[in-house]
Amino acid sequence: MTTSTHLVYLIALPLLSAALLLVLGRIADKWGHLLATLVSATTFVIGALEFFAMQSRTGASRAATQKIFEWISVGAFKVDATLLLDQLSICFVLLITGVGTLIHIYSIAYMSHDHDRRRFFAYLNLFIAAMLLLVLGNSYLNLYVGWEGVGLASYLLIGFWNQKPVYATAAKKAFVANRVGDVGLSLAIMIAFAQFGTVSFDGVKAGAPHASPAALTAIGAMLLLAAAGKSAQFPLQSWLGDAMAGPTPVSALIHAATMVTAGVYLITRSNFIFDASPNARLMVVTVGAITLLFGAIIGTAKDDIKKALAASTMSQIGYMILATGLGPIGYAFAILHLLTHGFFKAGMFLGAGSVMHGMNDEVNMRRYGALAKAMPITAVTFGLGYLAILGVPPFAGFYSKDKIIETAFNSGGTKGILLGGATLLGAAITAFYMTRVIVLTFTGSKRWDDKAHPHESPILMWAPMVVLAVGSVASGFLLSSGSALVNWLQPVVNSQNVVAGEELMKPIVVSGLALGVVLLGVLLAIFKYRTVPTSAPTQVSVFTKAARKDLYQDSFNEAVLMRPGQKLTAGLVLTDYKVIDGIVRTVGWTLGAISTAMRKIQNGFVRSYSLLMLLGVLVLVFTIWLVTL
Amino acid sequence: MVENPLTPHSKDLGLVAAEAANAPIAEQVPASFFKQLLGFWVTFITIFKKVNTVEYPEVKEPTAERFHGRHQLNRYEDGLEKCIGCELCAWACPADAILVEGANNTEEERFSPGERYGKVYQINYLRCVFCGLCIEACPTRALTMTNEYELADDSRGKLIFEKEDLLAPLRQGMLQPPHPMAPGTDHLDYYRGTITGSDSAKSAEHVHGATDA
Amino acid sequence: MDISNYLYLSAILFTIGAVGVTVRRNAIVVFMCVELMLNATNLAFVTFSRIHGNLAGQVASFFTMVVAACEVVVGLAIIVTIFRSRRSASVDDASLLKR
Amino acid sequence: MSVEALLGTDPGWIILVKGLLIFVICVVATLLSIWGERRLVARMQQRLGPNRVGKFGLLQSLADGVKLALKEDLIPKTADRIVFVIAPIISVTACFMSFAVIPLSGQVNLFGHKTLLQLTDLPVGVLYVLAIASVGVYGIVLAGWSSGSTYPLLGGLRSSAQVISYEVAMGLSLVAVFIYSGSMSTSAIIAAQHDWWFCITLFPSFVIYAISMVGETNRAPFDLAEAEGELVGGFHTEYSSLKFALFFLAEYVNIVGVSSLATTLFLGGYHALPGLTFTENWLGGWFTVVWFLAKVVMFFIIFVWLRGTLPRMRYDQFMKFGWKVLIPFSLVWIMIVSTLRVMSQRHTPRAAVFGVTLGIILLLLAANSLMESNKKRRAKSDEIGEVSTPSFPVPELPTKRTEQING
Amino acid sequence: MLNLALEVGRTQTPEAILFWILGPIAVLCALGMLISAKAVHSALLLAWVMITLAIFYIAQDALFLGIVQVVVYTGAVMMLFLFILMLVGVDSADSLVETIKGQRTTSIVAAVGVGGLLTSLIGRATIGHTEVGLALANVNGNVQGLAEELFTKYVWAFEVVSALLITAALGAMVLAQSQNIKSRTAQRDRSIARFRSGSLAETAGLPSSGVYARHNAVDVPALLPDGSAAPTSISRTLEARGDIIKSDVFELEASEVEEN
Repeated sequence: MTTSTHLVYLIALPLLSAALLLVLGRIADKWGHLLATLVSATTFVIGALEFFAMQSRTGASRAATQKIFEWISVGAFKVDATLLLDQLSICFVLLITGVGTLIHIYSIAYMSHDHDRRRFFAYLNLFIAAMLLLVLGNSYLNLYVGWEGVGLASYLLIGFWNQKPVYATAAKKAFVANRVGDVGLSLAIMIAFAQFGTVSFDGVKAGAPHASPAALTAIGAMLLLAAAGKSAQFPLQSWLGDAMAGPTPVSALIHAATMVTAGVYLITRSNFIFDASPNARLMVVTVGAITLLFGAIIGTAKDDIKKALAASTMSQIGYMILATGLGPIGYAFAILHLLTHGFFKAGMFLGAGSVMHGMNDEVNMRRYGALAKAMPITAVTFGLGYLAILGVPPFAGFYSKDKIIETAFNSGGTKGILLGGATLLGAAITAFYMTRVIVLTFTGSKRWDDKAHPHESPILMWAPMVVLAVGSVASGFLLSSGSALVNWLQPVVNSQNVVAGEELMKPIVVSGLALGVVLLGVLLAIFKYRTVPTSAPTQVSVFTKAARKDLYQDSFNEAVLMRPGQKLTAGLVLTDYKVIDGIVRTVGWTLGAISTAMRKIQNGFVRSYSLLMLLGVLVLVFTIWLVTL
Repeated sequence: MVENPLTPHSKDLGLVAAEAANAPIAEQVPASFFKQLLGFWVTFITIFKKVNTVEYPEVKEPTAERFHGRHQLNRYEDGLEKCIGCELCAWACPADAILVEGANNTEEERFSPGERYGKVYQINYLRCVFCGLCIEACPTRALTMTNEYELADDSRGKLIFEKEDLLAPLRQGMLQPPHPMAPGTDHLDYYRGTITGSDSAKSAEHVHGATDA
Repeated sequence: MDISNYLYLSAILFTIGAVGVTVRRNAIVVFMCVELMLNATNLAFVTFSRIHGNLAGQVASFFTMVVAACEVVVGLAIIVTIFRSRRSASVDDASLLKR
Repeated sequence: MSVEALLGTDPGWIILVKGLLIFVICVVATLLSIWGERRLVARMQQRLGPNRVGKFGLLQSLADGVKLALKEDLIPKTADRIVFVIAPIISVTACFMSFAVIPLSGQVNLFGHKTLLQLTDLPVGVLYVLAIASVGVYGIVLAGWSSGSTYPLLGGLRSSAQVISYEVAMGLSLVAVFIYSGSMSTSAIIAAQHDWWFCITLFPSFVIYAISMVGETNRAPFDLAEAEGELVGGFHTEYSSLKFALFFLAEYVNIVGVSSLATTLFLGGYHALPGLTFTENWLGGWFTVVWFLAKVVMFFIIFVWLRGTLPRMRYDQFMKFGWKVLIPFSLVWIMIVSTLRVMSQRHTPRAAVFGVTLGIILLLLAANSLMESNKKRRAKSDEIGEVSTPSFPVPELPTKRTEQING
Repeated sequence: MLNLALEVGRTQTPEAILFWILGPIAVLCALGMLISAKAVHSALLLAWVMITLAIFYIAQDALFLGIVQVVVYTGAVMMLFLFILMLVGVDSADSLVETIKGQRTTSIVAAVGVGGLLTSLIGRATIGHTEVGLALANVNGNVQGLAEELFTKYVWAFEVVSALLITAALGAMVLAQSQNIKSRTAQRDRSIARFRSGSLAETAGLPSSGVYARHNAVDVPALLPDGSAAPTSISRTLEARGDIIKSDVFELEASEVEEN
């Protein structure tokens, strides 16, 4: 373990910058965005330097820690605010700061007409700080602080245009859904503390093998709940679609590339818990499989380009969660997919933002069409991302997604077939809805109003897109060639400690199968969307209707959670009013009567009050006198 | 534009050359810090300069010619007083420092040439402001001022000067009044200044001396 | 000499201060009595410090002084403000709270 | 021999003798300094000054003192009699007390007893001087209040506000000395100046102390408490006879006091000028007193020089100067000093020290230029813009110099 | 006296002498503070009590605290009291007649009760009659010892207290200066404002009544150089009272202006 002194800057700089921008107010309007971008870039540079430093070290000394201060010291319970930069965190640090910086740059142009641009950048920096704290904390409690911090930043950014009530509601929805997950995390921390007497990763890791299976399952379930809340997994997935109310860079950074992957990080970080508890793993894969299909199905029916991408994100994270549930090798593939997904999904979101920018903030894809000519760069970068998410070789998605499908098939028995089938089906649907997005947006006939004048975005916007597109082309190959990432993460997640299970299918077969279903999906989509009506057809099948309504997730929430909750509340209110208030009122009336009598003491003279105090002291001293007699 | 009637014409007011007139007003700013420190040099170098002090009781510098000092009641050349008791000086006095009481001359007791003389003449030097208005008011030049300035004393009473304190001393050829006018003259001759202190005074002195004896 | 004599003195001074706070009407004198009480406790602190042979008592007394200074500054500012509006420094005149 | 060893063995009678000696020195110094001041200011104004009583007028102050003592002692009817009497006593007592910790000489032989000419050496000596000075303010405040009339009250308030304000700056200027000497005891501070006097190494502190000691003693140009044009005599307007003489005495002893403190803290105390250290052994060590007195006299001459040169400041300017210039400046200086001190104690490389120093200088320059540009901007905003001429004739605006030749 | 106090800290009997001289005086002064009608006298007596306490501190080996006591309490706090007493002008004698019924008796009884109980408690206490002494704690010097405690163990409290001090200073300033936040408009400001008003007509100030007019009574408006009346030249008080004649009567005819 190496001791570093620079880690704190990763968090302190953006936090300071955020505070500065918020405190200075309008003074900082002119240069606030530049400062924020600079800070973000600086953190990236620090991250990169740390990465190189880490590469130059070997073995156990690769991980670096820095103790900032003694945070909590209650009796035997001690928590230090310590930062831990190991092989896992550095992936996240680079992703967060790298993509974050690109999106900062993108936002300079994207938000240039907004009055509150400075505030926006302050929130972005706040988010960067919180997210870095999340991935750098070396105990669950530290992680929890970052966890809440990103929740706050996400809330602030989704509701950035809170003058519109719908957006404000969306922000609230995200916040509440996240709170449910947070309760899960805090419960997990409490159980862990009760079980192991410590909340640091090391401590829990050391204690995990000796803990009772029930406790481990409970912790795992609670961690999964937390992950589901933050990563929009079933059953807490409903907020992500609404979160698209925020500015598009936010969607790209927080709701595609970084924050929503925090759940994956949490599970990966807690690998020692899940490794020790098969039940928890089963829950994880179940949730992952459900969500990946759920998101994909929703994605097929969305006309709003951002919501379609959001559904896709949900589905892709489903893949990752599924992967984490598959055991040690799965963690590495999950992280691999997370990184590649970070590139291509962020790129596509930025592309969507660019399209919206050119189309006067129109989000309905049915009003796009034939934009490839008008915005060639956007179209090309978006297309590269598209190829990546489809898993076409040699683009990034191929390396990551196919590995997951393969591992799912290989997990053995009926479970393996079920999971593999789900992932394959997911891949097919993914191909369908992504092709639908491409077709609706960039090809076909133009369907936009004459008022719209689609044009290519400024360089500040397309440059990040290009960078991300390059990432979505190359990252998969780079990270997986020679199992680079798997080896890199080995010390953290034991990814090579795989018990060689029976191989259900050869990798090449899996790849072929996957490519086949993908081709099927693509062709289906192209065939179905030869012509596109500008308004969505109403005479559609039950399935389409269900998909349009997000598979009734909100209705489900309403029926299962909200209505009974309201009933309960009403009942409680009635009880409160009649019974409790009745008692209280009686007490109050009695007290009032007594007070009226005692009011004469309250004569407004300070001296009388001080005399009463003196008498009180007299009584006190007298009591002591009696006691010590 | 019509010429502003209230603008002063430079010619009328004797303004300096047009150049100076057109120069902008310099801003009133304090001098630089180091320039201000020059003041310390001034006081320091003054220590070594010659002292202006006159060490008074030992050294007495003559006053200016027209210095307003103590008053003096003058006499004619033969010793008769010039004061005629008209009280004009007292009236002129802004500080009300002068008290005059006139009285008639008689042939037996004559102090001044004319009809009246100043019987009581007091100047209160606690009040006198040495303005000299009394001198201007005096019709006979009886009251003038000397250059004497050492008037300090240790009681209030001593600072009210009586007639005998104020009267000019008898010079050569003067005779202490009362004595008659020079023979063959009247007060107009005295007024015109034709009287000299020669014979008549001598004779009068002689007479006086004889009576004294 | 019995060192607890200092403690007796402290108790007596404290008592006098307490009487002053309750009896005097002039707000400034009331404040001074509060200061006397604080000083009495300080004396006790210093004596305790000597009894126990460590400096914690002196440190406490040091902090008391600072806090007393703060209290006086704010208190006197309040008195001045009250005096400006009511032309009186009597604590009995500032009895608006009773209504 | 160490200071404790020298002072600790003093028998009671030696302490008494020393106390008496200090008292005598203070009173004689007062008499002489009044005479000296009058003579010197007179020379600055091309006059002679008192030269009648005694040789060169040396006994003039004594004569004045006797005259004052013999004058009628008046107590105004509205005065608070007890406080009126106590006030001058407090003033005088306080100013003498601060001499207890000031070392007047090195090791000397006093009636066959080896000792220092210092009454006592406290570990918090300088703080003690400040404490006594703050008690001395009571004399002024109470004198002003108890006179029962307006001018003294205002004068008393003014001068005590002044003394308190400048005490802050003074205390702050001393902090740098404490930091560098590592002690608050006067003898240790003198010892710490063995290599370099603090007036060189801590020059800014010295300047601040020198300014605030003038403010502290109510002397010209800071003698606003007795601004004759505004307040008649200030806090002592109603005082006469011996009580007035006591205030007079207190003022001059105070001047000597702050001067000796300055000597002790910044000019190496009783030590000789560098290069002349052999003189410290002359007269069995008693020659150090001469050095000490020479330095004090030098300070006193500066006092007089200031009085002879500078006009009295306006009260608000004066307070502004104290609070908005001296105190912030000393705070910044203390920060710098402590930074450098910590660096030197931790043996920071020379380059780093230079770098920090350079940075500080750059920062100061930047602040200065900022202030300058701000001033310029304000001056610009003060300019009067275009004004329209009304329909009726008005005189021209005086934008040009028009010099009128008289007669 | 200081020296004496230092001396007695080390021996027993002189400390007792010091205590039995100064202690009763302090109590008497405190009582005097309680009963003196003039607030200034109270303040002075209290100041003396505080100085006495400072001497006791020094006698008890708390040298630094003793000096600080003088600086802070006597020098700053009591001086502040005196200032306020004099500035506010409540320096006249207070009436000592009790207005609240039973207040005085009750409080004296209660306070004496508290004092008596405390005394009794101290008398019964098992610790406190012997001392460990500060010789060991002060071995590096009292100031150094205190500094070490303050800047290591109590550094957090120290910082908090410093924040409190700043807050208190700010609070006091806000309370006392709230009326004077804006600088008063001085003559200079008014002059600049006049020139900035945009018209030279205002620059010279208001004309006085009767200037250039046919009459010089106060209720007759001044005439401007073009012959028109200037209503602003008449005092607003007169206007309010209605003691004013119609001003256009006094205006010059155009022909008259020509002649002039």
